[in-house]
Amino acid sequence: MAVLGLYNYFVFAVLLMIGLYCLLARTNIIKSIIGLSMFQSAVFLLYISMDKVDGGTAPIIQEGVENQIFANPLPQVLILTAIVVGISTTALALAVAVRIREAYGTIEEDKIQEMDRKQ
Amino acid sequence: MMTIVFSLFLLTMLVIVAVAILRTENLFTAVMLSGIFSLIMAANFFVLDAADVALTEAVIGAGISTVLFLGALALTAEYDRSPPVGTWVPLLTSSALGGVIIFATFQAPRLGDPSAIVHQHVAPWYLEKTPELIDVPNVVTAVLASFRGYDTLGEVFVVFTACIGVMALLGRVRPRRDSIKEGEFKKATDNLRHHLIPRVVGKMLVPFIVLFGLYVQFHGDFGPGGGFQAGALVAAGVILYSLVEGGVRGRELVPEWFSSVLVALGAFTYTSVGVASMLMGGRFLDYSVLAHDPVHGQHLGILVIEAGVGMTVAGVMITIFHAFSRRGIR
Amino acid sequence: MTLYDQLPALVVAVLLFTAPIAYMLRMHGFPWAAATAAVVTSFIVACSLAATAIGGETIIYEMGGWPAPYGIVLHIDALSALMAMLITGASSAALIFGAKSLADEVGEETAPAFFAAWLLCTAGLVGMVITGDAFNIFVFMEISSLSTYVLISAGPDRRALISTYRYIVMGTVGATFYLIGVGFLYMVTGTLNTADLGARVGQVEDIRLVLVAAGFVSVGLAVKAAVFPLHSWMPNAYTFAPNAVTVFIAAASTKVSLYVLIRVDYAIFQNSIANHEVQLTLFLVPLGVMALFAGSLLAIYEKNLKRLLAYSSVSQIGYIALGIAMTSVAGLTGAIVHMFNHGLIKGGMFMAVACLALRYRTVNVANLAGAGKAMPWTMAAFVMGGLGLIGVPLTPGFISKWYLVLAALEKGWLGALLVAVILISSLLAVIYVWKVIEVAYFREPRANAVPVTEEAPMVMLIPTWIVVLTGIWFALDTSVSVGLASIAAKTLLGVAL
Amino acid sequence: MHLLLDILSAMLLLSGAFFVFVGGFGVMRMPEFYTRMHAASLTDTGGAALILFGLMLQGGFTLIPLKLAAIFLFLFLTSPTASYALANAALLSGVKPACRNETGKAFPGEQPAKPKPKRKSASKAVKARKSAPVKPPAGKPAKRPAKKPTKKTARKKS
Amino acid sequence: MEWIYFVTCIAILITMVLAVVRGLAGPTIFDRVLAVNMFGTKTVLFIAVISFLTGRPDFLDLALAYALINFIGVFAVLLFFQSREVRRAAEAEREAGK
Repeated sequence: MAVLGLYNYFVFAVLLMIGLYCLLARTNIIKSIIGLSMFQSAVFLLYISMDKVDGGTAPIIQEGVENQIFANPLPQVLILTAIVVGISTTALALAVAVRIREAYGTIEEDKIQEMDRKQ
Repeated sequence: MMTIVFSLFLLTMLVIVAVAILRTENLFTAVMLSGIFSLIMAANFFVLDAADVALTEAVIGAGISTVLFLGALALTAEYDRSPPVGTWVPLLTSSALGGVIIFATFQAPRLGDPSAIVHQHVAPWYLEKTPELIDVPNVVTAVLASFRGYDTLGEVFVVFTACIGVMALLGRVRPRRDSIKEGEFKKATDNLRHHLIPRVVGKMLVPFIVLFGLYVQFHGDFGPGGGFQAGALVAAGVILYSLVEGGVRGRELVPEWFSSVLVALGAFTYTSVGVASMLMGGRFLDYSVLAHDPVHGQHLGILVIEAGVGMTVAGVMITIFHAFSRRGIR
Repeated sequence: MTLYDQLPALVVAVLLFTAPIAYMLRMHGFPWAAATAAVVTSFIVACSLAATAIGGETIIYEMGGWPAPYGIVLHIDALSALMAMLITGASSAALIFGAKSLADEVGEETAPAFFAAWLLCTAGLVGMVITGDAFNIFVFMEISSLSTYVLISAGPDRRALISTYRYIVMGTVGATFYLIGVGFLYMVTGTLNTADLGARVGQVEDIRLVLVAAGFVSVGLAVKAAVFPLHSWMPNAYTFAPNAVTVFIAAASTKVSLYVLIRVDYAIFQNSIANHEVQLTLFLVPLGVMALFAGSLLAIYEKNLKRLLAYSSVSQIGYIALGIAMTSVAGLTGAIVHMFNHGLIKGGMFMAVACLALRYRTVNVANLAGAGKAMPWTMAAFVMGGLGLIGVPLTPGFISKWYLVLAALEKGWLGALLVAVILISSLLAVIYVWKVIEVAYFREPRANAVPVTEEAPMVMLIPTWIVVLTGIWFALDTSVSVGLASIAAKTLLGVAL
Repeated sequence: MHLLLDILSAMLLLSGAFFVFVGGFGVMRMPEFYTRMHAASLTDTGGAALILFGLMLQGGFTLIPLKLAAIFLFLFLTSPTASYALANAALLSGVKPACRNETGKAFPGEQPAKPKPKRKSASKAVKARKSAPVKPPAGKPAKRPAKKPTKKTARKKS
Repeated sequence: MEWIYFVTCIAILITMVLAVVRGLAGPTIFDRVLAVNMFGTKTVLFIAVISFLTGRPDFLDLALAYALINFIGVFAVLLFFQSREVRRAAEAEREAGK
């Protein structure tokens, strides 16, 4: 039963592995950007699985729920920031990918390397 | 017990979808599956009592990023023709990374264990002091806007930089393309005008989506919501209109200069609130000096900066979408 | 709250305040003027902060009025003041110098976006340096890296795009590693304030998580700081970026990640993991030594002048890493002062290269033949910088190498080995500097090359020579740079001032 | 009164759950795209309606049933539109509704919906539409995809 | 009422799993789009029932946001297909023209 409590962290580790593998093994630029965004959203899972308290609810203190146990608000604030950082990096990377497609005509990194070497 | 059952279900699905994203050849399928990935992640956050984060992950992860990826795919290629690179090195490094983490997390506190240190030190102070100092029901918004307001200021400028970057990269297109003539408009195919039913339903729903976005913006203190989610929702409404009516009409609805002004104005508002609190004798971003009574000052401060964040995020998402959709295939 | 107490917040607030303004008002030349004004004001504020910090006093500024572990706190001591001065100084020098060379590389259309990104890059770097909150470092690290990607991708050559893409991938992986490290630290201590982390991490009983957190943070920052094996993004990024951008990021951006490594390692991990110094030395010394040799060797066989200087930066970062790894007052002082001095030297040399590129339209070493006669002032500045790299006395490089050697000698026979390594790599530096000098002064310009007659414009030469002369001034009067560095080293190691 | 509400909403919820499950099961078991689409879209709206009404009964007289009604209205509008638009897009890009009659053989002239021929048939469909690349020919009943061809043709044959 | 919500949640979760399986296995791309659309609607229902199960019914505006985002995703896919068809037609014309 104890290991079940750690299941979130194992999934976090597996998602990191998949994200990193996608980054290293695939040379297509768009596929690497998807891998990068998966790599980042794995970290969100690590932070949010820290904030859960048994029997707790979301930390919104309304009239009906004053004395309930509340989840920890701090990791949620950090992850709100990290999600927007993730989407900003993805948007910028996609813009660069579009410009690369126009400049090189392809989005496969190995073909681009050959073009650069010839130049 | 109940959360463990649900999160078990959802997390296994998450891993399966992640492996599927890795293996598919067709980029379009990968984008679709990453949409599912974000939805499962958001559902998981909801099960783990993080309502605000679930809303943000859904709106930004499943909504905006899928639209951006599709916009980029339309401009680049659709198949991942990467030759099979030697899989030993990446496999080794990633499994080493995974092994290190699994090795470390055996000593991590169990899921939901109330005696974990994380719930002992800083969190109880926030939960206790928010009703007293800031008197806002949603503690997450209070911490995001006031206790750690400097983080969110940095956050707004990260989004601002992304907008600047996309404008610098995909900036001005030759004006000839924009002044589209009626004949060419018929042929322009970046809209769904000839689909009658989607067009009517889509245009009918746009005002409700924008209204819902504003509701989330001003409801941010009382329920899950806030500047980021509201900005993304409003942008989603405008994007829906541009999808249905086509890029040209979309840019008439929200012209390009207007969304840039929105972006700059939002970031400027946030910083000027900080400078105003400095001028009024408090520290940078200290809202309690803004009004006669500290709690009112906090309410005023949080309201204004959430509006600033909402404006910036909405302006950024609209500008980025227009930058992608206006970029014809060269 | 007098203006004097508000200074710590002002140094970042001024930059963040002008960025949207520079982006919105698109009249001709306004974005550049707004950016320069903001960065120069921020430089003046940073100098006044350094003036207070030189007295050995640490300024704590609570953001938003909330007390330490609950709100975010700015923590400015000698080390942050020195780095803030370096960043804002390099940025203002590069901006004033780059007015002309940026005008022709960055079109009128993308100028507002470009200069707003420049302001945000400076704000991000300075924000990282003065904040006292671990997660806040990540947020400002993202601001500075995103805006650096924008600045680099503005380069005229199409290869700037592919190098920006590679930098994005490696930079984001590095930043995410840092985030994972902070996540584990938060899981074990429950707080994010660096000072509070340092205090609480000692009482943690299961140190496995803290070890892994230290590993992640160090590797993440090593990627961002382009320490040897993880540096592959840096040479292309420096080569294809616009010249003025290279001046700025070469002088400041990689050193900030090393600053964060010092801050996190010495303030948090030293007092929790028992023999962390040994782990730090085992991690950094081999990397530093490899960086020294590989950087210099790659620089010797490099044809492109900018990539040559980039490889020499890799080897100079190896010096800083060696200094950090020695965990002694002299070693840390040497590392910190070399961060400052190397910023000055590399800034000056890249400015000289930008002047050459403006006139010769190329940075290939081969066809810069005869530049010594055609552009005497620029080449003289380049030679002064080269001497600084080698560590000739009377140049800033000598000061830092002096302290590194002093620290190495304290370490007994292992130290002697390090001294030998430092001397050999200085010799290698002589080779690649001499290679450029030999081409510039002793080779006749090729017949078919376009004859370059006039010198670089005055508006570019003056800032170059200002930077070179400040370098020499800091070599002679080391009260400021070494003063701040030794105070910082003592406070970090807990030695009485 | 409260018990009655409970029983009613329990019934609604369970039938809604059953509908949703049947939808999922149908999507797995159906042989071909259009039949899957049929299974998914019907149960989407039906199952959602039942579950949301079941929850509304539980909400009492606060703001909650209003929110649930808003969700239901929204799903009621968008889900069929999305299914229609998807089927239309599939038909336009050449996915042929390939179904078997009782004898198990494919209809004459119908190819089974293998992805490979789709590309060829896609360009054929495109050439067929070349005259009006954007505006679908008014005459062709592109509006409703072929519904349940097996029963109709079987009756005509017998 | 507690276990009725629980049973409904399990049913929705199973349908989600089936939708994901169809999403992964689906031969044509449209099956995958269908799976995403179906998955989105199921998440809306899942959130609605879970908020009743945990006794915090005021989180329903999350469910509304999900439904809205799902709708926009399908439209983006539609537009992508259309531009793909036009691009194919343009390439076909260019080859025919050559």
